[in-house]
Amino acid sequence: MAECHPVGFQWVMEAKARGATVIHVDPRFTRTSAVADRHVAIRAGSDIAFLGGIVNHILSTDSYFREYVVAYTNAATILRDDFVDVDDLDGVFSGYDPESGTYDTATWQYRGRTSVSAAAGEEEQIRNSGGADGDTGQGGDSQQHGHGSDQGGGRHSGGEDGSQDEASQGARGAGHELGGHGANLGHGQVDRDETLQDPHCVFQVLKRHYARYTPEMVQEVCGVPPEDFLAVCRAVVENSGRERTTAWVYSVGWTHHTVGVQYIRGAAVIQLLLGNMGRPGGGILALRGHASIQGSTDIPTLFNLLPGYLPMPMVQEHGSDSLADYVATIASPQQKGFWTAADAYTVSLLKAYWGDAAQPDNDFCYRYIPKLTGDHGTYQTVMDMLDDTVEGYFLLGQNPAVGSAHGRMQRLAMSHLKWLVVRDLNLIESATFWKDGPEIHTGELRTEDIGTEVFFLPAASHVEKDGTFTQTQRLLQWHHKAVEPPGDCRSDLHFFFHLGRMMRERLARGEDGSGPLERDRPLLDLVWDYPVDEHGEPSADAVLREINGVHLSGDKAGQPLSSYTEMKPDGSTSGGCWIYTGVYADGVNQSQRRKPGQDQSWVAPEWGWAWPSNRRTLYNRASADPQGRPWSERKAYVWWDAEKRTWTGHDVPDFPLDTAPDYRPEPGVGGPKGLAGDDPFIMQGDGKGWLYAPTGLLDGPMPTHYEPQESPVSNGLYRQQANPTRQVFPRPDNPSGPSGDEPGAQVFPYVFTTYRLTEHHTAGGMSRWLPYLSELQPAFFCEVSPALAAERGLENGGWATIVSARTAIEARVLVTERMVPLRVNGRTVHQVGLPYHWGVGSDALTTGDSANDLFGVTLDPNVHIQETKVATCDVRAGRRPTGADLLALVAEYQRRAGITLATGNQQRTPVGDQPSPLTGS
Amino acid sequence: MALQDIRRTFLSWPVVRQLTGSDPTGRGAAVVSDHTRAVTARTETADRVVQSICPYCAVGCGQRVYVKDEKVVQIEGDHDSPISRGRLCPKGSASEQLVNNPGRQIKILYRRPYGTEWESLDLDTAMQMITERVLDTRARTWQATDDQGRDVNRTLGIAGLGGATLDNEENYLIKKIFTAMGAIQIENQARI
Amino acid sequence: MSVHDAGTERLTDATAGTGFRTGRPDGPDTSRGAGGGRRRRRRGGRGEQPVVPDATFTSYYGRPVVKPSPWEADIPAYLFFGGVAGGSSLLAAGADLTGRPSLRRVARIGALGAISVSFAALVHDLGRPRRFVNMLRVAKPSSPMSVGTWILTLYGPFAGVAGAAELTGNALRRGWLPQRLRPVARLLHAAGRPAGMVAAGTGPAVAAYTAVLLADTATPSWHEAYRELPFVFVGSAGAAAGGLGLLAAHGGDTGPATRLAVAGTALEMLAEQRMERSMGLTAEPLHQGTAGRLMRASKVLGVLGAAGAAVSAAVPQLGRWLRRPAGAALLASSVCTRFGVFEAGQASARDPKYTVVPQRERLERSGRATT
Amino acid sequence: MTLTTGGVPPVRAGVAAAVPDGAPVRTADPDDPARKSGWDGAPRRKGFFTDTSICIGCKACEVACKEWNGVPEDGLDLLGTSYDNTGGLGASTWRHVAFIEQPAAPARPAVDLGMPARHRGSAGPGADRTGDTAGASTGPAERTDFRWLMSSDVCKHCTHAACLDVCPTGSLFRTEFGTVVVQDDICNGCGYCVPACPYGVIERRVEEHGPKNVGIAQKCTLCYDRLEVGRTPACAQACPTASIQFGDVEELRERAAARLATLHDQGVAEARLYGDDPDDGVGGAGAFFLLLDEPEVYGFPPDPVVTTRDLPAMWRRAGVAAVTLLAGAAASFLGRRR
Repeated sequence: MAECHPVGFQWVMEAKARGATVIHVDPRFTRTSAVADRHVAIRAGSDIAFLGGIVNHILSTDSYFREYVVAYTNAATILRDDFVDVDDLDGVFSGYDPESGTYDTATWQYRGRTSVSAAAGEEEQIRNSGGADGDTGQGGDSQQHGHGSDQGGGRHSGGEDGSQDEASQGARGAGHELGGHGANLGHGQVDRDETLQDPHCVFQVLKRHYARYTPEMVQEVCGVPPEDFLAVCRAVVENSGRERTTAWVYSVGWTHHTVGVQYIRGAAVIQLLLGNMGRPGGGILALRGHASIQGSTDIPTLFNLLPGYLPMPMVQEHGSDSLADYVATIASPQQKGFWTAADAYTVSLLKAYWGDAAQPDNDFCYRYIPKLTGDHGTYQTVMDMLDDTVEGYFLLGQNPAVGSAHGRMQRLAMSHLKWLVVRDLNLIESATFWKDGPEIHTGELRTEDIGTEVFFLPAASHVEKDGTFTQTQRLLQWHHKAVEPPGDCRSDLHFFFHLGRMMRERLARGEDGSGPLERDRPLLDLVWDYPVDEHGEPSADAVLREINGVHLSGDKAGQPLSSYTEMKPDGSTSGGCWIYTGVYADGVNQSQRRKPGQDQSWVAPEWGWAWPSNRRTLYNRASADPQGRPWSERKAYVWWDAEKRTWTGHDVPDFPLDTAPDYRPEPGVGGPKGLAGDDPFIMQGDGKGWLYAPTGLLDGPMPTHYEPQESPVSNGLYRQQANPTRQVFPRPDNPSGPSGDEPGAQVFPYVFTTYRLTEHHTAGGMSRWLPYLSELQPAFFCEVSPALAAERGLENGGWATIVSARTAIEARVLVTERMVPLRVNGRTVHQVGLPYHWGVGSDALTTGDSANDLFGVTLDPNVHIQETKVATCDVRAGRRPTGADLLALVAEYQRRAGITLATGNQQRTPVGDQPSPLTGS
Repeated sequence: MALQDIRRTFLSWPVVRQLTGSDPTGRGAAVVSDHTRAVTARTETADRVVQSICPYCAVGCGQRVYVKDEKVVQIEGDHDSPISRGRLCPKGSASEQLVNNPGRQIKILYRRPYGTEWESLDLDTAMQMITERVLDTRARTWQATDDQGRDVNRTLGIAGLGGATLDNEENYLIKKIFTAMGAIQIENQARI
Repeated sequence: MSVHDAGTERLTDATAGTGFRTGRPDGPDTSRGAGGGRRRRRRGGRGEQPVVPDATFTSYYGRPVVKPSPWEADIPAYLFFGGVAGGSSLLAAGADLTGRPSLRRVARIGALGAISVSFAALVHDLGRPRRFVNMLRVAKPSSPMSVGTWILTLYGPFAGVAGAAELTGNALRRGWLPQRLRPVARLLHAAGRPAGMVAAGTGPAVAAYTAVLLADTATPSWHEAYRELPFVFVGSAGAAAGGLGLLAAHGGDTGPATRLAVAGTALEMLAEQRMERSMGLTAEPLHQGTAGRLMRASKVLGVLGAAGAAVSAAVPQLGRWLRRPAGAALLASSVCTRFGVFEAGQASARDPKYTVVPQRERLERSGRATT
Repeated sequence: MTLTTGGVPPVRAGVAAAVPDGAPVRTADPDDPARKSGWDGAPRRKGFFTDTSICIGCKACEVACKEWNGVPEDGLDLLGTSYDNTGGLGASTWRHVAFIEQPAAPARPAVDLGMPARHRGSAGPGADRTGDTAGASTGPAERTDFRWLMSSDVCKHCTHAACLDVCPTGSLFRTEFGTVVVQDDICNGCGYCVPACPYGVIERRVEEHGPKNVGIAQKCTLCYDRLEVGRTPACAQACPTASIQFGDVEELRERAAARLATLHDQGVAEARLYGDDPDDGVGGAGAFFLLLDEPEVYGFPPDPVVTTRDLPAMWRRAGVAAVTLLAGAAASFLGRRR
């Protein structure tokens, strides 16, 4: 956090000065570790074992916050008795289909329930722990962040086998497209045993599941000595309860694993057991690494989402033409909470998009929305480029040649395009790959043979345009335009507005003046009439008003909505993103509010505007006890005012204001009125925090340890080596190295991990061109321990070549005791650290090989995020070969390791050493 | 030179000021130059100051942007921000250079298919060309229905990547126009 | 690739400086406690007697603590020529008063030439030579360079008049001057002696102040030399001025030059020896590298020069051909002294040892050390 | 000047707010360096207290300083010295963050006995430390007190400032805030201040960093221009963790003493202040530090002394030497004339 979010880290230092204990768990000793009370070196990719160990410690020592757990979580909820845990199935949960590598989640359900719909994005993620910020960076301080996640999307399980996709669709649940709107529970009535004794209640299942995660097991898997581990457990437990809270902060590298979502679930289980959710000083805080990465998931530039975590319609799941069908899949009217108004949110969006053309009799133009049929995520799209089905590509402040996994695949894919538009502040490597990319140097590509037409359009910087960023704590902050952009630089608002305008003008004329085609109606009917200034710049303020939404009829017609609760499903309101409704409450751009922090309370509610409803800490009903009183005076945040019969406090209460703590809904009542007075998790179908996720996840109801796609060690818990549902791409251009005890694994004996440095920003587009930042970290380097340096003859300041199953890169060497060899499973595991900011090009002030080139593409099944925080490699002293020799070196390694298409790509680990058939092609 | 000027020049000679003033050792007040005496912070002489937000990570630190003669002359932390309290990290502190870096690319560049060098292009032409490319690709790759005859109304020929560094308003327009033109493969850093 | 080269080279320094923690063989365990994890370096390998027995010390990657001066050859040249000028003005005045015209002429012209070169070197060394005149903005007793500037401002014109008088006097005598300039020349001639006297009065300051110029720095081998360095420098100045006299004056006039040269050399050597004793560890650079070679050359040349001068005086037959080489050797010796002292200082600033160890010892002596 | 946002007053008001106590408070200290330099009615002396125990090594200070003062980039070299690629203070580096990696003490004593001798210029630290790498064979348990120290260095703005003393042009001067500043329009680049500084701070800018102020001595001004208008220096304002604290020196010294006491109470025995003592060799620094190890570990001189403290003695010596030369020269004219 000190590394990548130094300014957010001021609050950690502040807390430390007031007596907080700061623990840093990281493979490397970083600038955060330097000021932490304790640094725990952990093997990259073993976090679930560590988190599970803490869960086991909490449960086996009865250290959980019992009153909170019983009242606010699903600990007491009874599960079906045919659920079978991983220990009895050698590493998979019940319902696993080894053919498709997917689960039928029916047996995971609450008792008396059948699977209605499993969504990849469960509410916990949307509102709280977030599952899928793919950004490596991290992001911010905050109370409870709750960034939305961009889950979903169809799976790719080896080849686009349409029928298989179709057949397994129902069983898998609609994770693909349900996006972040939350799992549909059907209704909120569940069986509970509040003594927590029933063997089938969540609490007992959890206890059994984590019983094997002993300190000794943690040591074996993570390389963390028991005394260090227990010190962490004690600190976490001692600093939780009525009087104290513990916060977990992760940088979104946690999502860069084939089990990324489950990492965050692991932290969620701990926080719920200890009563740290919805309370000040608690929560799980995702530190996100881009100025508006939160905003770009809320108002998504993501394939599977519409604004406000509404799903993009998918043919198989939503039918192709019925708004009612679509809405029904999002939430059942009987379930608890605010998702039951999804129809109002959807219709308001459609009215914002298509205005007067959207009418009840045409389903508000619902049919205009293009439909998904599977995974159209960025990696799938890149592979589609290689298959020449994608012709054009817009890169908007993103540098995939450096920042995405498997850089070679990214660049080769771009060489297949017909046209490429790059909009950036600097001439990034993704814009120049055709003349100076690594493949030009190896001879794999020749500039003269690349048919891609490239447009580089310089972008306006943040001070050259108006607009809002949504930061990591869901806070929208307006940035005012200070100056006009120079030269040809323009905002993306300008570019897309005028691109849309010009397209509409052309289409309105039609080919040869023959008039528009039916397929052009969505474009022509689009509301696209934003006011522009004298430079042709559209008004960002007008766009924000549209996002907020307005009343379209009635006496308030034309006035901005003040809350999403005002949205109607009858077409009388519009609103481009329901969760952002309120940012223009009272006709005022609330994101511009800048009442100085020193002039308001510590919650600072009058600075900017947080979605939803300017609420700074989510689920804050949980900061009070079931009777509505603060758990302690010290931790008072939101409470029930019995006299005024309303919820009140320092923040906007995250609860229906007039629902008294003792309110109990009649059976069958859904929506907000279905929430009991002690159901703080208002976006969950049952109002409770989920220790166990009966629905919503594709890879298991509880986090369980799996090794990464590439690992030097075997899974210490069971035969199943890696996540049995991970998304693999067995292609010749995407090989994986052998793991554990497989033959050839010793060819890549070391673990490497990637990260950011304080001095640079992601793929470098905003830092490697700046002299003041480049001089601070002027070259790509690797960090190795003295022991590894000795083993491989590396010299501080010299060069090393790092070889993975995909390629080899070179880096300057920093020999440092901050890298610690770990004892894992009876052997020493060396880890190599690689910052990923550098790329091969000729325009930046500092260039170098790209760490992301070392990775292949293997994804988390829930959110399609790649595993770029851990893989295996070899390290050699000296610089890498160049030209064709580089390819030969890599081929030699592949040969020595015996890599085939099957290597690493069998989702279910085969029994014994018997090779089993390849999955996929 | 008038006698008076000579006198003034002589009296402003630091040696004389040393001998006649309160700073006989010549290490302070006596040796200050006119230039030094006139020094002031450029934050004070700016034409206006604009409140902004740091464009790097998602902490969302407040920035103040000082503008003089329509040029950004300084960007520093906004002490009013309850998030950052006026502080900035090295990247945020370098924001002015991000804007004013002499090496910043401010002209459109065009690489024709199979070309070996960049060429220049004016904005209108570039916009026209891109509009054509998009519409051509869209027409060529249009899918009204999938292979089972179900309506999909889309193109799989146009993709996009980016948004995490952009404004919400920009993302909104991108998603809106992509959706309206039937392009679904829009992604951003949140997936990466 | 330059990045690589630079990095490696710097690394070498870093490696050397960071050193491997050795602790102190005869001291308390300093590896932990207040000094937590200090890395110390001990000079010299096992079995080799270090110059200073307890020279373990810590530094930041071996990087210098103080900065060496940015000065190049200009400054030691300035020191040398300043010395020659100051000493020569003395010789000139003496020669003038005692009627040694050739010595007077050589010394006056020498002083003028030397101070001119000296001045040029000083200006040339400036980062902004055109701003030389800013030196006259202030008069700061705390700044040897300011004091020196004012000394030069006083000395320079008089030495100049004396030198000019010598040059024009010669021309006047030989009737080389046009009619128009003759009154000026006569005036100069008349001013020659008083100007020469003033120059002689200020000449020793010119020669001596340069020692303060160097000593008044944080450069270890200059500052620690401050007690004796003025004597080294005036000795060297006397020797050089004498050497110049020997080199260029008429043989019959060289007696005072010889005596000054021999006495100056003796003073320089005695003072230098004392200086090294008082400098402690910081004397080390005077024996190492370029500085060491220069200082050795200075001694050899000084001894040879002084001996040659003495022999020349004692044995006039030998003097005829020995006098000039002896004079040249003395001048060369003075050059070597100035460059040697200069280089030693620069070297001492580049190695953190010479900053850290004496200060650490001082702290420990005074009981202010925190460890 | 106007501020583009709703409801926030123009920045001038903000500036006033930045001066915590409104109108500048005048110093009452007769020993105040500004007063001694002819600044009657000088404000209280300003300085930095850098608490390295909370420095996170982010280098915001380095960038903020360069941004505000227009200090040029000065080299893109990877130095191989932990995360420090700046090296040290200089003409084009007015803030420098040091990074010191300290292995924990090994369990066994007497490490220097029997260890192979270390040679100058051999391979990196890793190459011959393998036998002593705690992590190599023992795992992390035994190296819990591995430390990574970071510290942001800056000009000390000494009470007795050698650079200022020796400057022959009056370019360097003591400001009314008690700080020491170069006047770029005056300095002629004589370079004398460079070797005079006991901390190796000030330096003459070379052409490679040009073209601005080439040949002129450069160093931290403690943002003199910002102080003039009541603003915090750029580095201190940027510092995310308030490791760099700006304020009245007197008050900062109290704050530093309190912080030291707190750390000592917490068992951080190795914490110590550096440069805060008015009785030290430079009369106390205007920028002082809380360190967690010996000063030289961070590249500081352990006992800096302003060189001009010895200047009177030097002048005396030089005077005697000059007289000696005069006398010697006179003597050389005595005796028999040949």
